[in-house]
Parts: sequence; structure tokens; C-alpha cells
Amino acid sequence: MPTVTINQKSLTVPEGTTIIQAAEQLNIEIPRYCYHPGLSIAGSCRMCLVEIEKMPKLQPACNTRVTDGMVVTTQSPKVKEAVSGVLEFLLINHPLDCPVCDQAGECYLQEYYMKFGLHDSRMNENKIKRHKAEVIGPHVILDTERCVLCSRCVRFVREVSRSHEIGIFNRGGQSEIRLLPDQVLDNNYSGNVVDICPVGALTDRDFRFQCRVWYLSKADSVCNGCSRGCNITVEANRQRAHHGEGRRVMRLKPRFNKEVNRWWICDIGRYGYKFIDDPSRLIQPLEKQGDELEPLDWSTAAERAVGRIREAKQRGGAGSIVIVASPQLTNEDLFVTRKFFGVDLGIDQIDFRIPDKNTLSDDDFLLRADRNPNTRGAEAILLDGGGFDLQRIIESASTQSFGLLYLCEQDLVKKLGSEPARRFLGQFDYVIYQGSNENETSGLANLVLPAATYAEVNGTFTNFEGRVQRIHAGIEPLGDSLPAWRVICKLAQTAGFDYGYESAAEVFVELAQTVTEFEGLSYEKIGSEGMKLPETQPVPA
Amino acid sequence: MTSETETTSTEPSQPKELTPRAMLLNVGPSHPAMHGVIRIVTQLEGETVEKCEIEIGYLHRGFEKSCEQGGYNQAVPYTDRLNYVSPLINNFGYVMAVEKLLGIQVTERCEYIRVIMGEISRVTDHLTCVAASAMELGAMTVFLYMIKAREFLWELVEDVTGARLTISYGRVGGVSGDLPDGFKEKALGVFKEVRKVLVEVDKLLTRNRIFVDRTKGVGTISRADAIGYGFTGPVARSVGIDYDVRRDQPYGVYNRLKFEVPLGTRGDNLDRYYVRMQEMEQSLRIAEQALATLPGGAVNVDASGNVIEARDMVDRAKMGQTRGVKQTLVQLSPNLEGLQDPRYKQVVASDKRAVLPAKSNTYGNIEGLMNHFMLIMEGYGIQPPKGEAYACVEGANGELGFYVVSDGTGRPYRVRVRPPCFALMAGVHRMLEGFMMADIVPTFGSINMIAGELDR
Amino acid sequence: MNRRDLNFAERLYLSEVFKGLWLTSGHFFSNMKKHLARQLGFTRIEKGAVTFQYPEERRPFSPRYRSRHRLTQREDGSPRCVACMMCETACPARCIYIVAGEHPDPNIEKYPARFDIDLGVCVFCGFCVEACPEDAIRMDTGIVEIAAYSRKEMIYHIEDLLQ
Amino acid sequence: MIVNIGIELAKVLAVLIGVLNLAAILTWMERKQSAVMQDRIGANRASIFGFRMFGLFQVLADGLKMFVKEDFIPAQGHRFLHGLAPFVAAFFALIGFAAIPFGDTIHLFGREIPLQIIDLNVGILYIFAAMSLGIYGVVLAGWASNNNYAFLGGMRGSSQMFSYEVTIGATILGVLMIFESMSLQQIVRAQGQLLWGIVPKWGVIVQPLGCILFLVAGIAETKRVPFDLPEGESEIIGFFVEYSSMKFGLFMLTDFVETVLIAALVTTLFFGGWQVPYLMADGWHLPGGTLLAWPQWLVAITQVIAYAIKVFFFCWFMLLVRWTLPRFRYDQLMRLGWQMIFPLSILNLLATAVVILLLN
Amino acid sequence: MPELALLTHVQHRNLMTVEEYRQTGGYEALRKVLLEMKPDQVIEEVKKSGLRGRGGAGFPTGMKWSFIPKNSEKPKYMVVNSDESEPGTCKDRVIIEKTPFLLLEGIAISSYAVGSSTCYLYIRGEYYDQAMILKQAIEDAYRHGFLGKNILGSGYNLDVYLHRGAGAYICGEETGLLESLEGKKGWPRLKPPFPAISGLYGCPTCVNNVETLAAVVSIIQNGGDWYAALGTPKNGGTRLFCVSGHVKKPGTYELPMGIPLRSIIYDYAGGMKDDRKLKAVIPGGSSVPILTADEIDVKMDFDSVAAIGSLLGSGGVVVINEDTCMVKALLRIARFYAHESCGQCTPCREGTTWLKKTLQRVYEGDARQAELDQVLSIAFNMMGTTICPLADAAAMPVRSYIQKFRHEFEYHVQHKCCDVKPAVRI
Repeated sequence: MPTVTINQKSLTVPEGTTIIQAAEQLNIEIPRYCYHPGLSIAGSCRMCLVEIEKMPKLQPACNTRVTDGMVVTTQSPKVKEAVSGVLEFLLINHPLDCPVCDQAGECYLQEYYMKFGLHDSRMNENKIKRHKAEVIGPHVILDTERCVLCSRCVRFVREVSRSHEIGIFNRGGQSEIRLLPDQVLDNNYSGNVVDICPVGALTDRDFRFQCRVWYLSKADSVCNGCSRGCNITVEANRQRAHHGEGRRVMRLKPRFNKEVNRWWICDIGRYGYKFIDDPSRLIQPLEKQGDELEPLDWSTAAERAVGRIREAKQRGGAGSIVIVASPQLTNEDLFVTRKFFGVDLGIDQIDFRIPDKNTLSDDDFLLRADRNPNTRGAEAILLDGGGFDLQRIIESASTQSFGLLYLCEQDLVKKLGSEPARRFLGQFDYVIYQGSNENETSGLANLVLPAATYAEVNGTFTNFEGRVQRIHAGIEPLGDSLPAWRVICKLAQTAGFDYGYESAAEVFVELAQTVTEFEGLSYEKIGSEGMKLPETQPVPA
Repeated sequence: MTSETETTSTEPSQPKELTPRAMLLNVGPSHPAMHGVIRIVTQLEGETVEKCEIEIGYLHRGFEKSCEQGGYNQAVPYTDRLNYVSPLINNFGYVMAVEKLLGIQVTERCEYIRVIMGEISRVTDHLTCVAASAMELGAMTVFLYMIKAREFLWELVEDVTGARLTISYGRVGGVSGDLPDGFKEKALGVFKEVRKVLVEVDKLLTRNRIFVDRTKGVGTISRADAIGYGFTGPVARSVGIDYDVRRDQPYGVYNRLKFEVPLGTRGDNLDRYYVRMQEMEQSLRIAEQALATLPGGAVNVDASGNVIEARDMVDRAKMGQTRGVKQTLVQLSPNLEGLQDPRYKQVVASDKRAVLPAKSNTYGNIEGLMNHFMLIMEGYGIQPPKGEAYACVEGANGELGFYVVSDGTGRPYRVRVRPPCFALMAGVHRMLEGFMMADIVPTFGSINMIAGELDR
Repeated sequence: MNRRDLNFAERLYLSEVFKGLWLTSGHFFSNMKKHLARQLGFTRIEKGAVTFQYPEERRPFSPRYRSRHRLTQREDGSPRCVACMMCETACPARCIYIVAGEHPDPNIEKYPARFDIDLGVCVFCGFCVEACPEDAIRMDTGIVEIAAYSRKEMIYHIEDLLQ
Repeated sequence: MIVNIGIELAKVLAVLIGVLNLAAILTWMERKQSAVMQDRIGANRASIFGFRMFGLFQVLADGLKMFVKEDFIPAQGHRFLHGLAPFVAAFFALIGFAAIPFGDTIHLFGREIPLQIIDLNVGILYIFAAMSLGIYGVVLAGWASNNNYAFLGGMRGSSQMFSYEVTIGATILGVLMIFESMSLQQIVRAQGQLLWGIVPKWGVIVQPLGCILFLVAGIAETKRVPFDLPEGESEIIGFFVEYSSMKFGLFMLTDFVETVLIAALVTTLFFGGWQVPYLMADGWHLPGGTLLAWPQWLVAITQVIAYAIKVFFFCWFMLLVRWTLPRFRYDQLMRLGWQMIFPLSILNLLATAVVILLLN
Repeated sequence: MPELALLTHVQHRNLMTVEEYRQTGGYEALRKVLLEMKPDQVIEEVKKSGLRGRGGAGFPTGMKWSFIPKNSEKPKYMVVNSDESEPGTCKDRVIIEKTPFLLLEGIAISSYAVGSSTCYLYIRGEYYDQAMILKQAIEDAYRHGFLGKNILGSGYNLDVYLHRGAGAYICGEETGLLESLEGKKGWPRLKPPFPAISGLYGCPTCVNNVETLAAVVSIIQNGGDWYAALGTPKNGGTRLFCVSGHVKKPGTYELPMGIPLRSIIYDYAGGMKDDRKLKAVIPGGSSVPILTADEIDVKMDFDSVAAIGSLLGSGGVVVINEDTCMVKALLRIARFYAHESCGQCTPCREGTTWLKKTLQRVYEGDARQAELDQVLSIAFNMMGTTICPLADAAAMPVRSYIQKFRHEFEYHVQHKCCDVKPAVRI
């Protein structure tokens, strides 16, 4: 375990640690372009030069391993001069693109210029003109003029996605990033090259010109795209409503989590946020009147729903009511669902498993075939001893008649196909649909209750490994929609059960006390990295 | 406007004993002398004010809170509207506090410009105040003569800042532009005109018994009270409190300039009039000295003599045709005229972390452009180190202090202003009670309350 | 500071009153003379008033005067603005609304699909001009008459600003 | 008889129109004169078919505006008195002119027509009475408005006018003693005499102190700067604070009518009225005995014009004062009135008496 | 005539076949090594000889060999750097053209010494004829059993593969060469790890220059001490000096280390062409700082040349006479490096181009005086900040030319013409 001293601060680190890693632990910023912890070391940008005692030349911090007794400084005049010199070199052919560049505001050239550069321009030559705004894939646009040739993207496609679409062509001052012949940057992880690009060379077509990054507010969340539960940051524009066609969520960015997704996220998850601000969002309760769905207020809607549930229960007993929850819901939502329907109303026909006719599969990296973020959580909470099997009912195509179906966030038409879905729904006298967006299934319901999306709520998801991870609301629920647990609470209150929850955190406290698998968990323990459920087996894909 | 506290009884049958009752007169906020921004509730015994209560808060913009909503420079327009009669001084006071926080030293020429413009502002402020006091005594002509002089000064201000009132001239690390060509000559000419008006006003008022009767011994306050209430500026000096921030906590280059601090003795309206009249003369004197010793003319830039339009420079640089751009002078939009290369460096501190780069750099090279962006984008901008700073200047009405707290981000964590008028308003009832109803307005006028400063 | 008490003559009001009247009537007659002379066609004699007869006679603005904004144009008449949002960001009044669009020319890339200034909110601080890295917005039109019958009309769109 | 009535009506109309017009023009003059004094231009916007007439139409515009504005009466005010007050003020200001001669008696178509509505032999008392009654307009307005400011204004106005009437009375006494008549026409005629054959025996010559005191008290009577305490527009706004539309207009008009009245009185009592020095009914009697014969009608016209010019000058002078000086305070005004002007006027009276005694 | 180590037998004829070579005593050294010596002994002998790498850096060869791990499980490689691209240098060419088997013998000895049984011979792409000669020679050597399995019955196997480069200066840098050899772009690798630990295909690799390997033969033949005695202390042996430029007899001369530069120019190269005045000398290829005419008394060994601020480099002595415009000369060099920079490291990629552009303007007289200092500063910023020394190679001449001939540069800037040939308008 060598001990290194950086800028007079000492630290003992494991063997093989590089100076840049050690400095990170000491909160000393060493500028870098080519270095990325998830990629191999290129050492070519030369920004991370540091001075090491007894070494005549400056050494790149990214490639120099710490040895015992090493004394490093990042603040000597020599280092400062070298770093600012390198920055100057990087800038001589950099176009004056900040005004049109989406990266402005999160560009390492800008940041390092303020921190390590601050030199006056001495460039008095013409800049080299290169290709601008080339579409190189469905999600990525390339501007070779802005490129600093850090080769992060090249190493990404070589080492992480292993798809080898891009490379560096030409030599010297003419070097540039290009697509390899007959290649398109269209792998499912292509969006990551935008994240790792330290400058504006690779930008996101989806985010292009939608909003300036400095307007964005950030909230830590978890991707709801599959059961991997990649950690993400929901970036929303909450102060300049005229940007991005009025959308609030502007983009999702992966968030580092060593145990789950490291730095990466797949494109399906990355671009799967559009439904949040889609016009199809349900923003108020709706009730079917004739063929049309008519809006009504929450208290009426809750009364209507509770009335129907009571009626169905009176008429056909608890057995005539089926509750279909959704693995899209948070643990808190599911818990309140179970509490209200299962415990307080005594309905034991609660399930969330809907067979999906669409065949989906894993890829070999992050994406999981199960495209729900909380299947594991739903199993832990809802299937806790329950023996009801919805799939059997659906697949048996029985003509058994039921009283009421409470359907959460499940587009049956899409999953089952139109015919089976209609037949299944037809078995019920009354269908209540609770969900965030309008779809064909909601169109078939008698009562529609608007729920908030995951970007609008606090809560937790449990990924396929049983890792419970927190999500934070990045924006307010749209219109009158409410987080699912609040919807249920509202129904419960109308039905005479006042749970008194003020926040998702309170729900979770009770969840942790009630559901055995969650025992001992709390938001504090989960933290930002998540926490695994004890001794659980991963769900087979 | 009418208000009587006691409701008259509706039962006529009971013969009531006649009791003298005080008249309650509600002066303002919709009273012409109260500008709609302040209210004085007076209790009158005949015409004599027995008691009065000052109510502020009719002009509320949330200045201090507003300052926390944007970058450090974005608070400058808010400071314009504190004492809107001498906005330049407010600008400078605020940016000085931020500069203190940042630990940057502005250029000497900039200091001189600040002194000159500050003193011009002070003259406009005093002109307004004396003029308004005179008008409140019915001498409308005096008012217009002085407003005419103020107009000349505002023309100077407009020439320099691009606006008359909402000048937004101060910048952290400097000013938004150098003095225009020919400013000195024009200013000296204007000062001559102003002096002429001051002489006229002096003739019309100073020895006129009606004026003296109306002001002498009126609106007095004791020295102890003035100190106790935290009075500063001309009001404090009229009582004989010998305190002037310019002399006692010198900032800028005031310690290099000669001026006197006029003092009164009795603290009445007449003394305030005297103090203001003499301060105007002193201010003109300071401005003249500063103009005479203003350092630095145009600097020799390493330019080939080419002058190109800003748009051409932008286009060329954008297309990578940067060869030779560095040696070229850029012709700027008139609004930015004062930032042309030869002048730029003289009016702003050489600190890239606080001062926007010269326009030719923004237009012509990537370093400047990035610097420019980093100073404007939200979340970046001027980021003083964590800490706090208080800087004060001698505002037209007294010590104008800004206390700025930084949490290290691009926005002030807290901006607290210590406006002179706020303290004055605390003690003004002492200057009204015991005098006559007719004295309320002139006394109030002689204090020169500016409601923009009372905002909190 | 010398604060001399009034002497007897001054205490009698009259002398000072007449001095004052002399001064003001002096203004009256000299101005009257100038007015008359100008009315009679001697236009080179200076004006008898310091005021301006707006709107026929306009006060000359100094070059730096910040008046209504305009967007500068390229040679083809399109705005030079590239929708970088610097002005929108720098604006302390938040009165600028820009929506960016994709320009077909990759050397321009970005253009303002929408550029609105709510002049009813604008404080004319000039920060937008200072913030513009493209020399695309200027406040040198000399237009100061920006009145309208509704708040909506106070919002100037890109077509208005380009003129 | 009818002809006499016609002539009287014509004179009344002439005076009324003249006075009202002069008052109206004074509103314009006040604007323009103050503007010129203050390096401004003054009102010049009102136009008819593009003719601006240096802003003279502003008077019409004002009048029109006054007429069409809402007439507002405060909810707690006394409706009747509130309405009455401006008329009282205006009426008593106007009737004063009945006794003021604006020219010599002229002979027309064989009739003797005195250029005066009525030549009362106690004319001066009549005017005095009218002016005293005018106070009620102010007091009523102040009281009926149910507004503390108006009330203060009314109180100030009444006490101020009472106080200064005393001085006016005392100074006029001096004039009466010298000219030995209470008929204004007689007083004017008497001022046609020459002292020592050269100096016109105008009131100002024989009563210089009285003249100044009368002028001061007269300005005070008109409630204009520096004696505009009842209005005091920057402090109490005035007794008419609750008035709007033409009722306010009447107060405004009264102000100017009173200005004209005082100017006319000063002219009449101290500046020879319609007299032009050395111009007699038959022509110019220059010092040294030369006679420059003029037709009688020309003399009459000249005298009327001279009278008009004199009145006009004092109007101008009062405006000049109004725009130059600051305002007194209530107590200072009282002190000035009772402790300076009034004793001086008594002194003046005594001195005059002594001189008359000695000379006789 | 001093004693030679390399070109002893090829003064008058080339040894193009094994037979010819063996007639002059060729392959005796290899026999000696394979049959009599242990690899360690070979390394010891080479260390004793004071042989320093002839590629340019002058690293002691014996030491370099000893870095190759003895007990590595991975195969070890010997790589011959014949990518002779330094302007002014043509020594490897001479060896290959005149006595290719000397090289092959040296390869075999060194491979044996470092324990490698595979050798890659990386030859510059432009050396087509030379590559053909080598190809022929390698085939010949295989035929005669000097390569291949069980060489000379010693049980030692060695395969030599000839690999032609594609024309990049940077592939003369050892790690760039390895990358190129692996089929990638010739981008120098980050060090550490050094090739001795992880070189070609991640295996221990020894990269040596042609001249170095050729010299090994005579060291084995005559002993390390003999070789060391040829030169000066710490700078053993002889060296091929490639004299070019304005001399009467340009050519490659094998001369002992430490010989005065003056002697090379005037005694061996025949003095100045047309007897013009000497202005400057580049002592070791275009990438080293230039020497003025006053400095030519320097002894030509690594340490002496370094002591006066230049480098011995690859031994390419370029002689420049008074008619040469130094601005143009520098511009020529700057262009070369801008063209040859691989583009990996920022300072080199951007700096070389920037230098080229600015020097072009200086040459054209379209620059300001201050820009000369700017050029120096740019060059300074480039030095020591990159993976490979190409940036230094580009920056060093710039600094030395401007420092030593500043007046010429200033003349260009001020007069827009050259002071050497003022008549020539630029």
C-alpha cells in the first residue's frame, strides 16, 4: 500500500493506483480529456501532467502509478504552464462554436480554460476547417472541428460496446474522428459517446438545440426501461418553458454506479423518457360516458371508484375483484396497493404478471429482457405468499365473469394483443385504469385515474438483482396526476382508511417494517448507490 | 385622505361635554410630496404636529432577494433602482463589495471614472433634493432651474453610460465602458453651467427671508439623536457630525483629491440646504480634479490599423479565418463603444474570472469566446471564493454599504444593503414632531428620502 | 460653513424679493427676446428654452444610448443570431425568449426559430448586447416610443426586431 | 330708459367679458410666462385645425375639459354647501368690478356715458364688502368637503383673508384721506392732477408705503404665492382638494379674477386708473403749458387702453412674484400681517394725516 | 585512416552473398557466440564495449538487453529498427546496401543474447531496393543455415521477418514501430510499460537500430575492450557519420566517436563546397539543435555534443554554408515535422502545425517581431510534454535556429525579404 503525497496531502492507496485516481480521492482536480475511468488509458491529451519529485520531466497523472513516498504537485508553475500550454494547443484549431454548440455549459474546454488556462489568445493563423455537423448515427452527430482527439469515443466503441464503428483517421494536424467505411454508429450504447465526449464534438441529436444545459435541473433517479435499474439523472428544464417545445424532461444522463451500470446506459433507456411530457399524458380523472371519456374531479372520481369497488364486493364478494398492479410502479406504490386492496379490502386476487406477446431479449451488456424496473420489488411485495395467478386466467380464455378490474399502468392491448385484451376486459363489469398515459387499454376502461410518471415521484425501484434504489422527483406531477401511492391513498381515504402518509419516505418505513424482504432497509441506508435485498435470487430473465 | 379615529356617536340625545380632540392627518401614500411610496400619520394640534409615525414599505421590489436570483453582475440593474437619482454611486458601491470579495483591484483609470461619475451623480442628487425642497416651499422656478442643470449632467451620464437613469454602468471589475471622446471638455462646460445655476439658486433662496424663515430652526434633530439613529450623509453633517465615507474610509482615489466636508451646526432644514449646496460645489471640484488628473489616454494596441466591423470579425473567425484578426481593431455596436480595444484594458481589471473579455476577443478567438460564455452561463459566471465583504461608499444621502456573502457559486448567497435613507427614516419623526404641518413636506424634502432604498 | 444671519435690509423682505424678481424677470426678458427673434426668423439665435418640442423636435441621443433592440442581419436578410441563448441568460429581467432551430448550412448550424423580446418587461440594461458573441443584437435603433395598448403588443417578435 | 338699460347692460357685458377673458388669458399667461421665466416653452399643443396660436387654445381646451369632467362630491360632504362654495367665491369676486372705472366719462350721441358700470360714491366700500364675502366661498369649500386637508385650507384661507383685509382697509384709508372721496371714479380723476406741475398726483407718489402694503395685502388676498397657504399644493393641496370639473374651474377662475381685481384696484388707487399723465380730455397738456389737441374719442380710447395696460402689467407682476418666491408658513404669514404690515399701514395712516394737517 | 568496426571490409566492394561475407571472416562471431558463449556473457561483452544505441537516443545497448526478463513465459522478440527517416541520415542504408549479412549476423547474436527466437526487421517503406537486398540476404542466410532452426548446430532457432513500413517518420520511434508492426496506426505507446517488459504483442521486446546490431559483430569478434578503445570513455566504438550539405565530398563515413566535427567536415568531407564560408552545422539529424560555425570544434560523442546544447542524434551531419537562408531552412524542417507528427499528443499535433504556419509567415515577412518570441514560447511548451520525443524533435531546432540566427528572422519580419539573398523578394 504505497503512500503518496499530492499537493502536501498524503494518502495511502492500493498498489497500482494512478496519480489521477489518488488525486480524485483527495479532491484535487487534475484536468483530463482522454482519461476516463471506464476506458483504457490513452495518455494522449497531455492535460494531466503533474510534477513528481525527482523526475525531471512532467508525467501524465493518468498513466503514472503511485509508488511509495511519491511526492506529486499539481500546482507548481511548471505544471501550470504546461497545462495551460496544452490547453492553448487544443484551442488553436477549435472553432468559435460555443454559441451553436450544445456542449457549452458542460464543456471541459470551457471549464478548464477558466480553471487552468486563462491565457490570452496568441493564435494568429487560420484555423483548419473540417467536417461539421455530420450525422453519424441515429442518435449522434459529429463535429470534427470541435474534436480534441481524446479518443474516448474510439476506445468506447472498441472496449465497451465492442462495435468498432469509429476510428481516428489521418495523421498529425489532419487527424480526425470518422466512421469506419460502411459503418453507422447505431449500436444500442451509442448515446454514451456523447456523455464521454469532453467537448462538443459528439452531440446528441435528440437533445440538439432543445435547451441550454445551464437551464437544466438535475434529479437522481433510476431508469425505468428495464430491470437492470441503471442509475440516471433526470435533467429537466423548469425555468424556461419555451425551450424544447415545452417539454420538461430534456434528457436522461447515466449516473455512475459501480455495481449496476458503471458509467453507461443503453439508448433504449436513454431515449425512453418521451412519454413523460407526451400529449397523451392523463392529467385528470376521466369517466366513460357513452363512448367518450369525460373529465371529473378527484373527489368524485375517488368516490366513483370506491363506490364501484364496494358494489362489486357486495355483489360478488372479494373474489369478483381483480387487481392488476404493475412492475412499473415503485415499491411504495405497490405496498400501498397491497395494503389497501389486499389487507384493508381483503381482495387477494392481486397480480402484476401479464404475459407479453412481444418477444424481447437481453443484450450482452446492460439491457434486460424484462423491460420493467421493479419486477423484483413487485414479487417481493405482492407475491408474498399470494397464490393468485393472473396469467392462468388470461391464457385459459375462460368465460368466467368478474365484477371489477383495477388495472395499474398496464397496456393490455399492447401486451396481449387487441383481441385477447378485449376479451379479458370484457369479463369485467367495470374497469378502472390507473396510469400515466392514455393508451388503447385506458380507452377501454370505465374510469381512468391519472398517475404520475417515475420522473415525478419519489420512491424506490428494486432491480433484477434485488438492489433497491431510490428515485427522486425531478419535476412536479403533470396536471392533476398524482403519484400512484397517493392515488391509492385517496381511494383508501374515501373508503374510510386514512393512512396518513405525507411522503413516500413514510410509506417506505412501513414497507420495511411489513414486508420481510425489505426488513431493515431505509432511505438512508439505500443512499445513492442502492442496497441489495438480503439473500435473494435474481429473477430469471 | 381623511381619517378620524373616533367614530361619532349616532345618539344625539345625550348632551356631550365638548372635549378637544386632535386631528389625525394621514399624509400619504397618495400625497404629492410622498410620491406614493411612504406614509406619515400625523396627529395635529391645530397646525402643529404633535406626533407622527412613518410607515415605509409602499415601494417593495425585494431588492436583496432579487439579487440572489442571478449572477453577480445581474444585480447591477437592481442597484440602479436603489437611489434612482444617483444610480451610479449605488452601482459602484455594489461592485466594490463584490470586488472586495474577489480580491481584485480595478484599474486606476477606472477608479477615476468612478469618482467622476459618482460625483456627477451626487450633484444630480443634491440638485434634485434642493430643487424639490424649494418646490415644496412653492418656489417652482428654482426647481426648474436646478432640474435644467441636472438635465445637463444627465446628458453627460447618458454619453457615458447609455442611459440617463437606469444606467447599469458598474461592472464587477470595472465599468461597462470608457469615457467617450471629448467627455472632459463637455463635462467642464456643463460644470460651468451648473455653477451658474447654483449661483442663481443661491440668489433666489439663500438670503430670502421667506425661505430662511421657512427653513431656519425647522426640522431640527439633536446630535445625539442623529448618531443614535445612525444618520449619515448631509443630514448628519448638518448636525455637525463630521463623517464622510469618502474622507474617513477612503475608497477609489478620493484620498488623492482635495475636498472639504461642509458641516452644519443646528441640524435644521437651512443647514441641510447649506450642506447640500456646498457639497455640490465640492463634488464639482472633485470631478474637475479627477478629470484633470485622469490617467491614461488611448493605449497603443498592436494593431495593423485595420478596422473591421464586428460582424465581419465574427464571420471570419467563425470560418476559421483568424489569421490577422488579432491585429485588427473591431468596430463595435455604439452601445459597446466604450469597450473598444484601446480603451478596454484601462477600464476593467485584468481578471478573466470576473470581467468579460474585450469584444474583439469574444468575436475573434476561442479563448475569449469561452471566457465570455463562462462568465455569462448560469452556474458559472463570477464565482468569488466563499466569504463575505462589506464595502461602503458615500452615497448622496449618506453611507451606502453593501454586504455581500458568497457561497462560492455564481450567485450571491446574500446581498444586504445599508441604504442611508433607511436609517434616516427611522429618525425622521423626531424632525417632524413639534413643528408645523406645513413643515412636514419641506423637512421631508430636505432629507431626500428615496423609497428605492427603503425596499426590504 | 458660514451661516450668516440675515441683516436688517434682508429682514425687510423687500430687497431680496426684488433681487429675486430681477433675476427671474431677467430670464423672462432674455428668453422672450430669443423667442421673438426666432419667431421672426432669426433661426441662428439660440433657443429660448432648454426643452425640446417632442415629437417634432427630438433630443439627439448620445451614440451609446440604449434604445429599442434590433437584430442585425446577414447579407441575405436572415438574422445573424445563432440562438446561443447568451442574451436570454444574461437578461436580468428574463424578457428574451429564444427557440433554436436547425439551420441547413452546417457553418451556421443554429438559428432562432423564435426570438421574442417582451419590451414590457425589459429594463434596458444592455446586458444582452454585451452578452452577444455574434454582434447580433444591438440597441442602437434610436427608437424609444415603445407603447402599446396591450401587454401582448409589447412583445416584439423576430420580424419586428429585424426591421 | 331702454336705451339706458341697454347701455348699462352693454357695460356690464363688456366688463364681464373683459374680466373673464382676462382671467382666462391669465391662465395661459401663467403657463407661458412661467415657462419663459424657467427656460421652457409652455403650453402650445392645443390646436384648432392645426393652428396653435402659441397655446392660446389651451384655455379653451381647459374649459372644455372642465365642463366634461365628472363632478365629484365626497360621500360625507355637504352636498349643498359643497356646490354653493365655488359660486359664492366666483360671484363675489366678479361683482367687485362693478365699481371700478375703466375710463373717463365719454360723450356719445349726446349722452354722457361713464365708463364704469356704476359710479357708487362708496364704491370702495362696495368692493371691500364683496371681497369680504368671497371668504365664505373658501370657508364653505373647506368645510363642506369633509376632508382634513380641505378643512385646513379653509381655515388658513379665512384667517389669512380676514387678517389682510384689515391692512387693505388701513392702506386705502390713506388714499381716501388724500383724494377725499370714496368714489373710485373720483379718486381716479383726482389722480389726474399734477404735483408741482410736473409729477402726476398718483397714489403711488403720495402714498408709496401704502401702495406697497396694499400690493402685498392684495396678493395675500388673492391666495397666490407667496401667500398660497390655503392651497399649499405641495403640503395640503388646498381647500378645493375635493373639487373637480367646473366647480374646481370656478375656484381656479376666482383666483385669476381676484388677481385681475387686485391689479385693477392697484391701478385705480395708486397708479392713476385710466389716467395717462398729461393727457386731459382735450389733449396733451405737456409740462410747460403746451397743448397738443386730441379729439375726445381718441383720448377716451387711449385712456381705456392705458388702463388695460396698467392692469395687465400688474397681472404680469403678480405672476412674476408668484413664480419667484417661496411660500410663507401660516404663523409667519400671520406675523407678517399683524406685526409688520398692519402696524406699518397704521403708521402710514398717521403719517398721512399729519402731512395733510401740516399742508392744510 | 582510423580503425573501423563496421565498414572494414566494404571500403571497396559490397558483400552481397553469404560466401562473400564469410570470406571476410563473416559469421565467425556468431559461431563464437552460439557455440562458446552464454547469452549473459554476450550482454556483458556488449556492456564492456560501451556501445550506445545508434538510433539517436544513445542508450547503452548492453543495459537495454539486460532489461529483457530472463524467465518470461511469453515469447521474446527482437525488433530491428531500420526505419531510417531522420533527414540527413543514411547510415543504415549503407550497411544494408554494402554488407547486409553483417546486420543479419548482428541480429542473430543479439537475439541469442536476449533469448529471442523471432526477429522482425522493420525497414522504412521508401527503402525498396534495400528491402529487396535484405530479402535476398535473409533467404540466403536461411539457405546457409545462419537463420532458421538449429543455427550452426547450436540448437538455437531464429526466424527473421522483414517488414516494410508505409512511410511514416514516427514509426522510427520504437513503440510507434511496434504499433505499426502489429498492424495499427504508428502511434507511439505510453511508457511505462517499456517494450522490454511489454512490447510487441504485449511480449518483452528488444528494439535496436541497424547500426547498433551491426556493431555487435565486431564487438564479439574483437572484444568489448577493443571496441571501447576505438572511441572515448562512455562512448565506445565508431560511428557512421552521414555528411551532407555544402561539402565537397558528402557521404557516410565511419569514424571513431569523439572525433572533432571540424575534422569530419574539413578532413574527411573535403571541406566546404566552392570554398564558401561555413555558417552552421546540424550535428545529428534534422531534429537536433543546430551548431554555429564557431562550435565545430566539438568532439562528436554523445556527451560532448550534449554539453554544448545539441545532440549527436543519428549522426546525420548537415553542413550549411553562408548562402543558406536559415529561416527557410527552419521552415523546411518545421514543415517536415508538421507533416510527420502522428497526431496523438496534443502539443505535438497542434504545436507542429502552428509552428509551421507561423514560421511560414515569418519567412514571408508577414509577422510581427513579437511573434518570434511567441514561436520560442510555443516550442518551449511542446518540449517534454508528449509521449514520444517527436515534439521535442520539432521544437529543438526551432529554438536553436531562432536563438542563434535571430537577426535573420528579424530581417525577414522587418523587411519582408531575406538578408542572405536580399534581392530575392519573397
